[in-house]
Amino acid sequence: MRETTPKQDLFRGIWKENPVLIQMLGLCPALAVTNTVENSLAMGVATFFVLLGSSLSVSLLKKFIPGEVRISTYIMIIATFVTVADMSLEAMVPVVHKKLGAFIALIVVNCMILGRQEAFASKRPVGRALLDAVGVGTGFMIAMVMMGGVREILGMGSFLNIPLFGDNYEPWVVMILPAGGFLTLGFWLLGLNWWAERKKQRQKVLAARESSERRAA
Amino acid sequence: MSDEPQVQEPEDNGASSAGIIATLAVAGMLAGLLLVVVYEATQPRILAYKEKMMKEAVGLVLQEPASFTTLYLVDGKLTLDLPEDAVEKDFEKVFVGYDEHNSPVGFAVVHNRAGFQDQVKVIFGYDPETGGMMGMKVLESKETPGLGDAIEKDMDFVGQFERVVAPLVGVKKGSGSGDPHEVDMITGATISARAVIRIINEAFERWDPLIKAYDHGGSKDA
Amino acid sequence: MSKPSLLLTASPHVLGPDSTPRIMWTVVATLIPIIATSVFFFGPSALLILIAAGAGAVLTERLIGRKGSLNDGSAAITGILLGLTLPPGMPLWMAFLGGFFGIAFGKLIFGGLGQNPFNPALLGRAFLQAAFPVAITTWPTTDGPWGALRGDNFALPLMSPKVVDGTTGATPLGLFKFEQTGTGMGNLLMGNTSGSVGETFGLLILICGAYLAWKNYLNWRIPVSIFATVFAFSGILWLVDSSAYQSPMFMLFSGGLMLGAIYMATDMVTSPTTNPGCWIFGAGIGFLVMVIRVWGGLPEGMMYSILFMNALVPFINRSTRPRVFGQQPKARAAKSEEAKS
Amino acid sequence: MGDLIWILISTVLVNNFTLAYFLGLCPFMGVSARVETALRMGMANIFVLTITSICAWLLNTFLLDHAPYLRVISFIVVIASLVQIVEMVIKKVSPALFKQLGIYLPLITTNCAILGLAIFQTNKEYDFFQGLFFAIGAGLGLTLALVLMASIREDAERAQVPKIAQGMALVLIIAGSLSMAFMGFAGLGSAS
Amino acid sequence: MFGKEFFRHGVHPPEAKDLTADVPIRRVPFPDQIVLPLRQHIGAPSRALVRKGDRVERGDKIAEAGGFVSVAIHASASGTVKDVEKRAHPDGSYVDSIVIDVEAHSAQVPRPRVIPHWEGLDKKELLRAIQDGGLVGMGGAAFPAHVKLSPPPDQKIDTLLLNGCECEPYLTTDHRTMVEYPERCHIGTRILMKVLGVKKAVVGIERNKPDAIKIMRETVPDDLDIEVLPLTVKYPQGAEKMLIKAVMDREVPEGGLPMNVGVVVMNVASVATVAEIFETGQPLIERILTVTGSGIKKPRNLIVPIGMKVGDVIDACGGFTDDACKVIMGGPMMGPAQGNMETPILKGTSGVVVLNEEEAHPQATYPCIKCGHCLDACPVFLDPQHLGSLGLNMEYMEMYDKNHLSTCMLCGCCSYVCPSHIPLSHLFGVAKSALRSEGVRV
Repeated sequence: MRETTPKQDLFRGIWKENPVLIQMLGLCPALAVTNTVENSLAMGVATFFVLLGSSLSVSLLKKFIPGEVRISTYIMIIATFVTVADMSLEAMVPVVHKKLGAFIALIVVNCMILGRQEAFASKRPVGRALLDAVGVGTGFMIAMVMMGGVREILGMGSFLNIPLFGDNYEPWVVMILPAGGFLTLGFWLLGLNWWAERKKQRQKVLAARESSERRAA
Repeated sequence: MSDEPQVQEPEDNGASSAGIIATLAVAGMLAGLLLVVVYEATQPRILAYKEKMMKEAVGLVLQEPASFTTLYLVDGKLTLDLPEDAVEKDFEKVFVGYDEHNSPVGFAVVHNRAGFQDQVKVIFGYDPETGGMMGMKVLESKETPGLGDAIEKDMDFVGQFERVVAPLVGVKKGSGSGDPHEVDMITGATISARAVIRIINEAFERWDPLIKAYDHGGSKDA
Repeated sequence: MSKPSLLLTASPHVLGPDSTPRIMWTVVATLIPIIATSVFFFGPSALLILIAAGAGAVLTERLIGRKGSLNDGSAAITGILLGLTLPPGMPLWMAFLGGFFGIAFGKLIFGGLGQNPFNPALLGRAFLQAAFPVAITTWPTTDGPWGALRGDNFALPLMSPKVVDGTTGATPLGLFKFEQTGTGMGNLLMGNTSGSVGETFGLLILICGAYLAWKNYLNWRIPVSIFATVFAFSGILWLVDSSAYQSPMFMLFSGGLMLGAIYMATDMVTSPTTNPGCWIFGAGIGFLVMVIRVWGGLPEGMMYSILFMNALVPFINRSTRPRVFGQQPKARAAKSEEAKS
Repeated sequence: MGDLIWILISTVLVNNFTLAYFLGLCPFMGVSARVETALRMGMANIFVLTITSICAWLLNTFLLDHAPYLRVISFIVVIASLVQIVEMVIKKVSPALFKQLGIYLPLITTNCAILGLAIFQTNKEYDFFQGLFFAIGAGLGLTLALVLMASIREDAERAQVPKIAQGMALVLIIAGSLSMAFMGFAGLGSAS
Repeated sequence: MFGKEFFRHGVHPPEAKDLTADVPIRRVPFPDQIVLPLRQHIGAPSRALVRKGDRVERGDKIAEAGGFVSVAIHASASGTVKDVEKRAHPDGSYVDSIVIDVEAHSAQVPRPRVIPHWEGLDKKELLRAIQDGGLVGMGGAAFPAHVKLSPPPDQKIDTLLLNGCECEPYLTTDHRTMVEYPERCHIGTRILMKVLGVKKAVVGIERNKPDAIKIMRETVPDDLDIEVLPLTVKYPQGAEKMLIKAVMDREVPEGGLPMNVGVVVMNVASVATVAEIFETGQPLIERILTVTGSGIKKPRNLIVPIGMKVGDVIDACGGFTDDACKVIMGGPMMGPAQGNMETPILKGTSGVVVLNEEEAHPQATYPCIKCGHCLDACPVFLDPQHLGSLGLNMEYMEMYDKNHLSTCMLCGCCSYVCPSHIPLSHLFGVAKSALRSEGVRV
């Protein structure tokens, strides 16, 4: 594994290796519960909590976890935190909990979390593991809000339940339906790819110009 | 795209089975402990919330009775008390509401069946003597937002269930003949609206004889 | 000997008379009478919808498609067909959006003409149906002054159309499904019913389809198998209980069945290439449309049936490739191997 | 019986696990490049989902009434280990079948469709047979979605897909289109 | 036992045969130079027996068979060997060829030879004579005739099938052969029936040649069981496998030969040449050739010496018209277009078609719209649409392994019907040659 600086650990997950938009991990919640910004945020927070908690535990306990059963142990740790998150949400914000439904429990099988434990937390000191978890968790949250934002704005004409277009707005119901989830992520990927492609083209043009100037000189 | 964690061969093969089991047991115990603590801490609030919601729903569909109680279906009969050692959730139940004088005002029934997308769960209250509906509330549905979910949000539709008489008949909006059994459908969401009516009719058909057979005398008044 | 400048191309050096643009533009030409009758029934609204949907499709193709790809006529077909499947009173911005979605995400994203798995016009419509379920099921009636608009065509972009009272009706299928009301066969055949811009005049669509089939611009097996399946399916139900189910003729001529069977299902790109595949494809559409109409939640299922079967087309093609000339059936080949040894 | 059939149809078409609930997305995206592998993946899924359903029913009936807070943990642990055991048994009993399904089984264990099935089944309070039909329906639905996706992708492989749409973006748009196409089945069984 | 007189699928291109259908066959004057490529047939190339400066007489053997699947080549005109060198071949490559400078003012009389009467020869001697006579299938494929005529002992042959279909548009070579030399055809048939030991022969002729059908029928010898069978006009009726299907309703197995179903197919021109070899002793040194098309001033049917350059042939027919644009060696469905007027007429060349600008105008191609017309046209039931998309992606092994590329005979039906004008059969040809260069037998 490449050696990384703490700063890289923190920021890498936020954008450059964004779990949803770049690595395509944790798609199930990113598509299922992002029909409003509120739900996306709640899901983001819950996932963040689970990620942080399990990264901390795994990093602390890494010496005691036998290699043969490490995956099962990670899953157990994650499942514990998920259950805690599930019950806490239900007790504190029952309305949101009802909307997220079974998808909170499904954080257990969010490959992103297990992936971080296996790839990072189990091999690094506690501080680094936490930084990484914060970075990835933030990245996940950003992606969730990007999804939720588009879907809520188009699908309901509002952002965080604040109407944007007045009363007469015709909502695009499809955006808050399952199909809208797929399409929105597709739109975002198209957009990001387009942006990356454009950047590449520009660099190419710049490089060409530079080299021609050098030749001219 | 590989979502699966890369399962590498474990590096330390030295760990003994006993060690593994011990570690797992300790971890499991710790996890269990944590869960029990959180469970104990949150459960009261969760149950309280659920009860509150149910109370509100029953209150709504029975037009705010002074009190209400739960009846259980035991051996084909409605009774107030459960047999000993029985678990509450194993029994079907209805709610009966009372006014200030402890005389029953109506029954509330929960029932569900398939709607447009998924199951629709409805609670409704009615007066068994006249068959007159007292109110209806959709407890759970995944009907299409902006269309089928009008069965929850369209107040014109929901409001009708305070006046109509079971069994219900759905008619196109504005084409009713004034019959008390008629319910105006929602334009564009006919299936969902029809599902609500069917739920109520089904539940009515099933529970009405049971409710009529229920003898109030031996319960609350006593 | 004087040697002219010679052309070197691969054999064969004689080519058949058909060409892709010719097929496409012929289809467009056969749509003209259908457009004309729809304007006759629904007035200027029908024309406006067609223009908006067509503009959405054509402009999108022009802006993000390959250079010159407008010439093959496929974008125009998509736009017109989409327009024909929309209710006349729909806001124009929605029709435009449907055209854009159908071309951009139904076609160009797969690489343009010939590469799309789903019929772009129907995908555009499916998007509109999912996005604006109320607006797309608000059907104006055919009566009323000819020149009047059939709804709030000019609603501002992103805004809801105003509901114009008393001018909306229900399609024959909707009437039957939700109100148990029949529709006269005469009106049904002549297209004098509520419905989408171009779906009502079944007889005319049938004639146009017959012409295209004669030109071999559509595979006749597809509509024939759709009709046969629907006829048989609804015929059986009707014989069992003629009060609860409609007659086969009603099922054939109501809703978008004719338009779908002739113009949508037969879209060459999204239908099977093999003839047995076409039979299966058509029968599948017929079966699904009846399932949705009879047991489903929607009064009409033509669009969804076709889209679903579109998704199956690669699979159908794969499994219905003909037995290659001289290829031994497996059992026989094994036997002859045995005989040899 | 009609109830069971409705559960089956509804799970396959109306509330398709992948296209409406976003469960089993990992194989849907990852193992859908070839029809043949997609089909096998689907078969393996049906198999594991059925086991899951039985497991979940047993756990719900005999254990979780007393300790609901152990639900998620016990589901995931028990199901994962059981699949592992079944995998070993298949390997012993029928190497041919193992060759067909084997490599997919461990992949499925951490698949959200499995846990999702157990949880949905619990939330819907299905009894044993309802759960079984639910599981089979979910598996069939997954298989259908997988095979459709795979056959479309196999064709798209040779299409001149624009550069920015290549890869997951295209897969997602196809999935969205499929999801819209499946919307036609909404209300199936509820109108009669 | 007999078929339905047609096969399934196929296409109906415009026949365009009336340009030369009634034009009698004429000889042409000898050209100045003759080019005889050593590879004129399928199989091993012949081995040259002459060297630069050698003098050859017309009919002399100048190259011997290079193996069993190979035949001899004879000088088609008297003269001096200019050289044995690489020369342009109609398929576009450059091939070792014997170039003969034709002796001016020569009488061009073949060297006198002793010809034993064929009835006295046994099967083996007959076959050797045929191989030595340089005979190959003259319908286009140029498969050495003696190979076809010597099936392995376990293959029972019951019928000799004479191919008089000439399904390629424009060409009237076989048509005129049957009309003008019916007896020769029947003598050849008699010899071949003896070689094969069969009692039955069928002549398949498309219905668009009623005069040929009539003459062939009238001239059938009384003692032979030869049936003249009119067939539906359809391209590619003249392809061996299609013809067997149409006439006998037997399907040659994939990768197999006609002999696997008990049939040997010979083109009528080849059969007439068999008669010539045994009657006159003259090997295959000249052939009948249709020179036609809208780009030719005087379309004609000619007897030309093998190895005559295409430019000389065109000059013999009055030359190009002003708008001539494309020269095709063979029929317009399968023949390659020529850019070099030096390429020679081969043993298997059945015609030269010159198209004018209007007919040869290249069509714009469009993306495949999956109309499926190519599947309806393919006479061997391939999926050209799928093969084509594989071909465009250069997935040649996939084409060969799973999609029966080797069954494709490049007849061009798919390209003909394709509304998007995708050069399908060209793609398949490219795939085949790419695979062959990797050593795959397709």
